[in-house]
Amino acid sequence: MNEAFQMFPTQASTMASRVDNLMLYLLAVTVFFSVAIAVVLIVFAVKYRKKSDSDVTPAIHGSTLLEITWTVIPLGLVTVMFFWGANVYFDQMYAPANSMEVFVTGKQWMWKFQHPNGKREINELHVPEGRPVKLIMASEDVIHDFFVPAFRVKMDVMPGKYNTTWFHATKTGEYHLFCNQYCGEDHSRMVGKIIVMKPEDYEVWLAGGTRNESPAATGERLFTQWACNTCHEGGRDARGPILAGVPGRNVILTGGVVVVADDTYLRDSILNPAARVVDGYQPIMPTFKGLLSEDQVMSLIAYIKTLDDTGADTGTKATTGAAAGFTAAPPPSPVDGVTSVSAVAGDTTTTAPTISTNPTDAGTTAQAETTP
Amino acid sequence: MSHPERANPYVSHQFETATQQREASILGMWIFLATEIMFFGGLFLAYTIYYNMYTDAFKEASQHLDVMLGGINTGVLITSSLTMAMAVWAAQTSRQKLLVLFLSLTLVLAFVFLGVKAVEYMHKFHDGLVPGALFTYDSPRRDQVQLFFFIYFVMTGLHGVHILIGIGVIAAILVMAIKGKFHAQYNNPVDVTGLYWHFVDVIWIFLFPLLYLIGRYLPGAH
Amino acid sequence: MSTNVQPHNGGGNPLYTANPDVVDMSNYLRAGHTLRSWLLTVDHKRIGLLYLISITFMFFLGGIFAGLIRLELMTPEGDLVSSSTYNKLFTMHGIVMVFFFLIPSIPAVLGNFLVPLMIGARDMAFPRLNLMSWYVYIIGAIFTMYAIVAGGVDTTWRFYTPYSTSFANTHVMMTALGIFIMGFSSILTGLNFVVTIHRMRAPGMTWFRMPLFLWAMYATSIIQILGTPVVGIAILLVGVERILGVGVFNPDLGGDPILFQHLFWFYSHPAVYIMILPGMGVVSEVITCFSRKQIFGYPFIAVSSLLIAFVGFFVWGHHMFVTGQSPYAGLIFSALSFLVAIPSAIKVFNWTATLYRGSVTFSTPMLYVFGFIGLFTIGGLTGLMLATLGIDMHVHDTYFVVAHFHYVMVGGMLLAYMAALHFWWPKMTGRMYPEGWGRLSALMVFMGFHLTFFPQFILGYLGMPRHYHTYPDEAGYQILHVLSTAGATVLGAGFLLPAIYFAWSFFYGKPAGDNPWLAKGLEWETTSPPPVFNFEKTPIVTEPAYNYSVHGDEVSEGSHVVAP
Amino acid sequence: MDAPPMQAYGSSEGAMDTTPNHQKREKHDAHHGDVHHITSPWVYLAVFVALVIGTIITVWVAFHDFGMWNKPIALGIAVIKSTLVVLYFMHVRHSGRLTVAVIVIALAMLSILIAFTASDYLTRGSKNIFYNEDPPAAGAAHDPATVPVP
Repeated sequence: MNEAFQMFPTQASTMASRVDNLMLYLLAVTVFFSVAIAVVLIVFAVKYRKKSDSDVTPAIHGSTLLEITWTVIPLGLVTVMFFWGANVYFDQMYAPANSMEVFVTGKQWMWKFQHPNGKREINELHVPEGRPVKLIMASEDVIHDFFVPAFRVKMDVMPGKYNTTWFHATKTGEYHLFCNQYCGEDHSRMVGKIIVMKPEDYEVWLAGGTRNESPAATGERLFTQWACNTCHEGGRDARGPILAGVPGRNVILTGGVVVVADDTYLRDSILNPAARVVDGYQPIMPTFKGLLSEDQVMSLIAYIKTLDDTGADTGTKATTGAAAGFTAAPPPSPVDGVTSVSAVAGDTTTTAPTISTNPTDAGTTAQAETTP
Repeated sequence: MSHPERANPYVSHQFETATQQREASILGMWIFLATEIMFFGGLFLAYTIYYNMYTDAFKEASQHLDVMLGGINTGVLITSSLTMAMAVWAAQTSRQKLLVLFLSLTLVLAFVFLGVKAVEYMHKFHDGLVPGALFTYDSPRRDQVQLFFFIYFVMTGLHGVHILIGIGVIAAILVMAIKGKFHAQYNNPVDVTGLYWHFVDVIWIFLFPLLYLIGRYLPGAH
Repeated sequence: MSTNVQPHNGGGNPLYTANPDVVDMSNYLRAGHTLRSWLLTVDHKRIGLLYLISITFMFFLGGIFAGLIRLELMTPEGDLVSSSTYNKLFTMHGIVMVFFFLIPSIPAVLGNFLVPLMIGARDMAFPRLNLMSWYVYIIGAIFTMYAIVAGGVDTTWRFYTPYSTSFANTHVMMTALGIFIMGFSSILTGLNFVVTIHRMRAPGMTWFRMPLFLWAMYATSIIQILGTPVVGIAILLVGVERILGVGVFNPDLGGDPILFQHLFWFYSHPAVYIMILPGMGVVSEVITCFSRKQIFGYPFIAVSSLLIAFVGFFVWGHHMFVTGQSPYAGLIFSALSFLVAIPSAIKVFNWTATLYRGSVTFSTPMLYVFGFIGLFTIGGLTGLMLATLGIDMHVHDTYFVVAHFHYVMVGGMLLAYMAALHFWWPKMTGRMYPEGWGRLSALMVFMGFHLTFFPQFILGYLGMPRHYHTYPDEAGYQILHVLSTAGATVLGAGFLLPAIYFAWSFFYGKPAGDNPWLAKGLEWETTSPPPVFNFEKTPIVTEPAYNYSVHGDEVSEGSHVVAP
Repeated sequence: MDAPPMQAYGSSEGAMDTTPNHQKREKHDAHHGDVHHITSPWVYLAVFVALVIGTIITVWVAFHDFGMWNKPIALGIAVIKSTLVVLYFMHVRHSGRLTVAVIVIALAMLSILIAFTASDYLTRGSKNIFYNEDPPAAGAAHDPATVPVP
């Protein structure tokens, strides 16, 4: 797609035009002030060039009025930049509720993608057009960065926690994917392609080819294989907290600290269980670090998200026709249950293990310590 | 061209008067201490962030520090701060013998502090609490305890290095004091060394409660 | 900090006591010809020259790395050097240029030379500490040079963890040690300046009569003092983590790599103000002298230097908008980043207003200052784009950022450094540089600069990431890279020119006399090159700075310095 | 001796204060007692005793559960002890405003570092407060940029 020389990259997502409009505003301010100062500089320099050795120049010390004007005007321009930028930023950071979730794993010098129905891809990501796609990203080694210039999307891929970003592709075609955070020798070769297809073509592609277990199904298998259910199921007296409906909600830890149970907290609780124990439980859960790979942890979390609020483990669930715009019903796939698009209301940027609010917070009363 | 003669032989060529020289050296030391505040500040930041993230692990790790040795060390350092202050007083009032005595006392106390610190480090070494390959401690919160001990060793290690530097400087001042160089008209070096030593004491005053005394009230804590 | 104690006959300094009879105190250049008299000098002017030689070497070393990078990027494929070598090239280009040229350049060379002269003092508050800061710089440079020669380091100049702590197997420790030591040189210089400006001003030199260059030096020193230790502890933690294998930034232990970025950028953003503030101080001096006019809005420029220094410490988070830092912290940092841009805008407007109804001459320092104002304005405004949250999500760590900081650092800082060198060269050496060649170099640098870095703005917005050894061969990337490389050659030649004619003029330049530009300021009141103790009698200041307008051009004898 | 301070002639800004800065300060110090203040040893002893008591209290407090107040008390006592050391042992009590300014600025800059970094950690992973629970679905009318699916 090497059209003629272009100043702006192709606008292939809903965000692209909003970022470009903001950029045009700032470009206008930059050009205006740069040209204005250059012109005034040249005019003054030429008009007041030295005529003779005995020039006497007026002793002008300054004018407070002028100083105020060229403080207030830039302040005004800058405030507009800030609010407009913040508005676009918050839409870039928080994905719409009905987005299709794709798990992304960055590894030194390659990208691994995992679709909701389990289809895996290396360095290439097929996505449907006209539908928001939310990426839940983690790195297995160093910091990488998921950057698609055509979508104006960029988010670091951190080891040790999940970062999410999203895009809503509006034009079919192939777009560059760059790793944008220096990650070692082949940093410049850690590139990939995002292939945006018509929704129908996407479904055909999704159904075709080898298909693996959906992450939720893999999660369920792992859940039993590693005997998580011995503690996390059964009645109220189970030794571990019941996991149904936990993702996205607040959880009270020992010591009265309240934390949002986002993906990073779930991941942390699998790999670092004793770090932040839920109130009323003992830190007896063994760590699974080294036993579960990054993908397996993602599958477990996908499975936990499918557990229904009613506590019963319903396993597979019919797809909720989540997004109003997305109409095409996926064909019944013989192998695994139809994936469920977990709609976590206003899912947040899952980020580093959130700092539990300071125990002296007025809100939470100090509960008696119940550590061993 | 001879630069103006100096009435006071103890004022360097770039200063006009003794007061200007004294105030310059004190201001210089305080600015250096500002850099030290920011230097240790980075570590206090790391401590604050991780204490709030992993409070329970930090409390559990803090059990393994010996409060008795820590308390003794605090006492030793506070006493050395007193002897250093007395040394400054002795220099300001031209009491040379007392100056030498107090400086020597401060040196001795500094060595005692390092000795106790070495004993503590040996205990950690035996208990397998040194972070990295030698970390053999095991509990559900093993990783965060290792994080605590990493912060503990960097903070107390850096503080120990500052004690060593202090010992070097005080020893130099002691030698010059024995030669009778300091008296009421000229005692800036003693004053400035005193400032540095008190600062090292202030850092320990914060390190002791933050590292040694968190979570001691927990039942079963020794 | 302890001052010498021997009874005073020249300050007990080896330079003067070595052979007092032969020493010619009227000219600091001729006060002792032995290598020992140069390497053990405590004269702030000589230390300034020592710094000048060492950082010029560093500048050309960094320039060579830059040249190799530009050559490699001519072609989309990585065909000049291997990927790991390319990674080492841009890392070393960054480290050498930032830590060993930009941060020390104006403060250590011109600040050392001029601060005592401008405030009418005989020397710095702590002359021996000043010499120590040069030696600490040299030791730091030796460690880093060893690391470069032994195989280089490829962690980028930012040492982001966990790559720098657990995955890089190049000479990270040696380079980190070099930078850690070099940090102390920056702290010692800053400490010396603050104490000197506070305690050793000549009688009558109140704060608001000081030249604006001193305000800029004071603000720069505050940043050096408060910021450098934090990067010191960040690098120390990286070093310890590499030794022990575990550390506070290690995600396996529950550590957070973003904490390193907080510690690193807490220093590194104010560090860019360490680089630009001295340049702004130079511009205020040069623009008043060559337009023969009072500075416009002295108090506003003076206070805006301090404002930049302090508010500069609140904004570091705008380097981390895309790292998963909390969006609300992003809001705070973005708002404050806009605030810190206002004082810079005030300065630019005031400089331009200074020219009004002046008598402007176009000698080389003035041409460089015009270049500075033009390029710094563009650099500053593109900085606003990077502070805008929405846009930074797209342009972070792309060539847009590379263009922005080169506009501010090369377009701003380096041009101001060139202006300062040309402006005070007669005072430092007593000789004039060749004016024609000077103007030519100013023009070449200005043209070459635009050709090099303007295409990179477009490249950046098209999405070309930083630190890329190869890039896709369509969508117009290569054209822009070729333009940029062409510009780099012109820029390189533009910088080689002054090196040649300055060296030539040091020996053969025509004598410049005490005040060739008829400039105001205490440093022009003494002979050039100045005597070892700067002034016959400590001057007493009676008139405000930049008092050009009242007397026009004829310098009435003694009106400035009150002869007792 | 130094140049005697001379009143400048004919300066437009009224009587120019040209008495050298350092001489003014010496006059200021002179009437403050001798060259500079000497703290008496008794003050040092009193501060020493206070410090020892402070340490004992800190250790005692640490072994008793005050719920969430344990940490603030420990830090409070440490702050009191260090203020005592700074004021009396380090003579800040009698040194000029500049020394106090240096200390205050350094501590302020440290608190800026901790406060802004904490602002990042405290608000990570929190919900988007600028929208109601559900940010607008991509297809909703609010999103102008939605391209109608052909």
